[in-house]
Amino acid sequence: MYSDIVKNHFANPRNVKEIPGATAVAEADNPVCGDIMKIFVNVVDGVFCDVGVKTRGCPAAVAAGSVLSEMLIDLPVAEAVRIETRVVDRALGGLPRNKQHATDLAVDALRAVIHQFQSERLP
Amino acid sequence: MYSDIVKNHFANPRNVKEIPGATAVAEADNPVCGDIMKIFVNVVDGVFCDVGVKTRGCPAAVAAGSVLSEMLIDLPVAEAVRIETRVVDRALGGLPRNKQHATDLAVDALRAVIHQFQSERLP
Amino acid sequence: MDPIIYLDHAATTPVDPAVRKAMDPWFAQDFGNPTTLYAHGVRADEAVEGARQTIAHAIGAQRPQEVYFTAGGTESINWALKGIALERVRGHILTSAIEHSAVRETCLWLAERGFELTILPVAHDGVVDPAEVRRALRSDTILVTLMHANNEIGTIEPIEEVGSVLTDSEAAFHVDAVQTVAHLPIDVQQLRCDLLSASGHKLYGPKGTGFLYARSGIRLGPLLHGGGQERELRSGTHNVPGIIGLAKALEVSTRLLETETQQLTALSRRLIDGILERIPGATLNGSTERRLPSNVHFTFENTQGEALVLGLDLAGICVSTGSACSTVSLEPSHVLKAIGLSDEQALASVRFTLGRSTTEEQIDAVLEVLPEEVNRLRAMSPRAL
Amino acid sequence: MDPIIYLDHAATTPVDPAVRKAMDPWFAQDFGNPTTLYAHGVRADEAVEGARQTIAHAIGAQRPQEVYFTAGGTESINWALKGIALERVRGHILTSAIEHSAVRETCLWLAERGFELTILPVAHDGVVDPAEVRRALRSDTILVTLMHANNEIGTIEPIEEVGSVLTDSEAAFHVDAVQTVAHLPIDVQQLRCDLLSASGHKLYGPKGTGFLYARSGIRLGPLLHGGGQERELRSGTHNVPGIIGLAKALEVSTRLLETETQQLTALSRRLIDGILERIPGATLNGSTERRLPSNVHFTFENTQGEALVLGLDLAGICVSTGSACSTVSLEPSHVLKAIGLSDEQALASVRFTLGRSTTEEQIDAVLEVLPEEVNRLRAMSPRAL
Ligand SMILES: Cc1ncc(COP(=O)(O)O)c(C=O)c1O
Ligand SMILES: Cc1ncc(COP(=O)(O)O)c(C=O)c1O
Repeated sequence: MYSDIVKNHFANPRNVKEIPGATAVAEADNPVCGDIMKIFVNVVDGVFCDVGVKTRGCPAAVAAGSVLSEMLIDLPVAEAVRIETRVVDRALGGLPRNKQHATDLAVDALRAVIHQFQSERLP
Repeated sequence: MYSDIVKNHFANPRNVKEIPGATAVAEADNPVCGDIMKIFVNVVDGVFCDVGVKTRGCPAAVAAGSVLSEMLIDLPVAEAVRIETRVVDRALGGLPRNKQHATDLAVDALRAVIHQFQSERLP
Repeated sequence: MDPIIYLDHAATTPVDPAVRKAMDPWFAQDFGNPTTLYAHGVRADEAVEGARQTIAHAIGAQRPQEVYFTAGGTESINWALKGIALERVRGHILTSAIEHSAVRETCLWLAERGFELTILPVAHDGVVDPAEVRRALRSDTILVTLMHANNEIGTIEPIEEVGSVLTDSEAAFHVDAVQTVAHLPIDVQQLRCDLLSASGHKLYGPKGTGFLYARSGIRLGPLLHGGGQERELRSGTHNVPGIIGLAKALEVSTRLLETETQQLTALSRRLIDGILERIPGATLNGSTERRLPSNVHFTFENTQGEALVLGLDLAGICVSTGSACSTVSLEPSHVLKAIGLSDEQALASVRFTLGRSTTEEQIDAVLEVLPEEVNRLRAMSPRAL
Repeated sequence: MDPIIYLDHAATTPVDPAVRKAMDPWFAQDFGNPTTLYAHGVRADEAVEGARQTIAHAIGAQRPQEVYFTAGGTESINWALKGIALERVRGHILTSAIEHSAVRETCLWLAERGFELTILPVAHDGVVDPAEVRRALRSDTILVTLMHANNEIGTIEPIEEVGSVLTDSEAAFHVDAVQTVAHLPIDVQQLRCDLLSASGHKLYGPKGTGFLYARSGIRLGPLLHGGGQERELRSGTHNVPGIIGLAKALEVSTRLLETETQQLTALSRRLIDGILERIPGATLNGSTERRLPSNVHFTFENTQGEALVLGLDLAGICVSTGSACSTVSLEPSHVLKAIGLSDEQALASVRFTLGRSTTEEQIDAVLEVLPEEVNRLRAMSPRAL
């Protein structure tokens, strides 16, 4: 059912941590299945230099958060804006059809944290 | 499905013959399944001294005719009148539920031949 | 095993050794429920999906998802017919006079529940005329259901031609292919059908298995409601060993199809010719050209079918009479009456259906025993031939 | 076989070795169709009737003819409910909020088709109150359907008491006993039910088998129309090996029932106590007294069920979440919601169902791995316990 990549990320999720005093923090949730994902980012010179992800959710959600965190590190925020669900899905080796909500959750959390970061910078 | 007695009578039916110049001859048929049975009897002093049965029908019908013919030989006509379907059924070791029409056929043929014999004797 | 001569393959077939072997690990080893999340169940799920692909491929389905697993031909047929009809609430249904009772009784049940039913006659050889289908078709016809080949007399129906007649109709076209899947080449695109039913035990697969092909997009309700297996259309825990066995059986049969067709054609020819040569008052029923290679069906005048069956059985030969699927009824077969036989003729008929293990020696043995048995019965009969 | 720890016996069970052995000769050797006339088929017929007697005896049926063979629990249930309802055209149906989806979806389908449906609530422990049944009963109630024990939380329902409530009612009483036949003593006279459904693969029998008990005299229409097998009520060629296997499985289970109940009670007690001792924020769902000996069902706060299932799977432990019969749906189980769990709690729940091969060592292994996995997930969660 799950690809080996998903299982690997689920068993050993990357960057599971809170970042005290992070540049931005945001959370997203899926009201249908109750999954929640919280992303912490430190941004330096417009680049994600540190990322933490905490997830409570199904294995696909955990894996999506984990693989997203790997993608983000060292990525300019301007490029992260372009990350869509199918990018995350591809990075996971494909999710089962009824698990697309997991990549939705990760991308929602990403958008939220970018929004948070950008609104903080506004005057 | 069929008792060994039925199979034995079907495989080796007794008294399959026509009796030329028989005292009485009669036929019965089952309009539903098309089986027919013809009985020939010679009666001497009110006793069946020879019986012939010809049947076209299912194994149960063939066996019923055969076992009936055995019962009849040396039996007084007055006693044969009392032969009912369950007597034939018992002699066959019991027929399957949907095969009762076979004993009906045999008893119909018997009644017909007795009737034939009796009406011949009338003035 | 008794050294019996089994000539009743249209009633059921033995499970092929390769099929048994394929089923084996799924009973007690990889016994997981395919809808579970853990690897043990996922393995079963993958095997089930593999089986679906095998079957889809064998019948020319466009996608594996068009194949749904059931517990047999009767379930597939009931599902197809009721799933189409009850979903549409009202309408007209078209079928033939020689359908298997699974189709016939389901249609009659639907007729009781307000659907209108037309039962088309067939010719003496059992063939349905596509022109008759065209004439009977109505604007409110929701369903046309015909068999691919008849289980009693072996007549192969002009399904493709009927499919063409139906191309502009809204009616769903269901084909009862229980007697033909694995026995004739099957391509659902060529047949132009929307639904097709098959049964595992008629093709050397396990009893209690079957499938329904349903073209994507067709509006079909479920017959079995519940856990939502088979894409919400056929609930119930998957019979994993059965499904694996069914697919393997179809795979094996597809591989053997050509050779087997040749063998069966020759063997049934031998049986037919032998009977005609040796037994007076014997008439072959059904069609000479449009006939299943395995089917031989005769009326032996002035005999009785069941008596012949038992007579041959006592000699170790298994054949059948009537619809072969039910011994409950005494009445003559509706199929034989539909092709014009009298009750008497219908009741004096016997079906021989050859199969994978049938040999020339067996046919010759039958040709020894059968004439004797026919003669024996005729000698017992109060009628002359 | 992998050295897995299988704790999902409520989803399905492996086929017992004695069952396999009993099925063996019926695949390719004595493969005859039981409705045929020759000895080869008669042998199969006799075996099928023997199986019917075994089952009738095991459940306290008055006559073997009250037992009908089906292809599984879902079919038995669909048949019972539709066979009662469609035969009566209109009326009121009474069921509970925690039924298996086979009952639930069938009732909802009937409700769409004009039948009136009352769904009774249950208490926090999942028990239906017989007094509620009495209150909900109407003069036009045609059917009451309740499960004997719940497949998720293992609650055993007061069927006998409901049966008493119904003695003066015209309503047919159907019991979904899929989780209890062979696992609890079953006596249809004591339960006072008219219909009872069971499934083979839940009791170490083959998948794709089941039976329906229907008290003589009950007015029940067929679900599968066709050849008229099973006394005109369930058509389709008999799955002979499956039927033999089902009966054998019930025979074996009945013999083992007492010992097994003791073992399972002790083992599930050990698992429950161990979890409560080692894992904070863990709540046992269901009833403490009225509980299947094999069932352990917990909510682990601030975790996610499917993640626990996969986490345990990676450690070789098979457990399940949700209804375990369908992974299709994302929604929280209707059963857990009916006993008052929030969506969040429902989605943080896991079911362990023990079985014949479960050992103390396995339970202890679970008690090692499970707390670690719960902790791991909690450490990943953005919420505190
Ligand atoms: C043409 C045809 N349709 C349907 C069926 C029913 O199949 P099953 O008995 O496997 O359910 C049969 C066999 O009995 C058949 O020959
Ligand atoms: C209580 C209950 N009823 C019905 C069913 C359906 O049985 P099956 O899947 O064998 O058709 C199940 C099992 O899934 C069950 O647990």
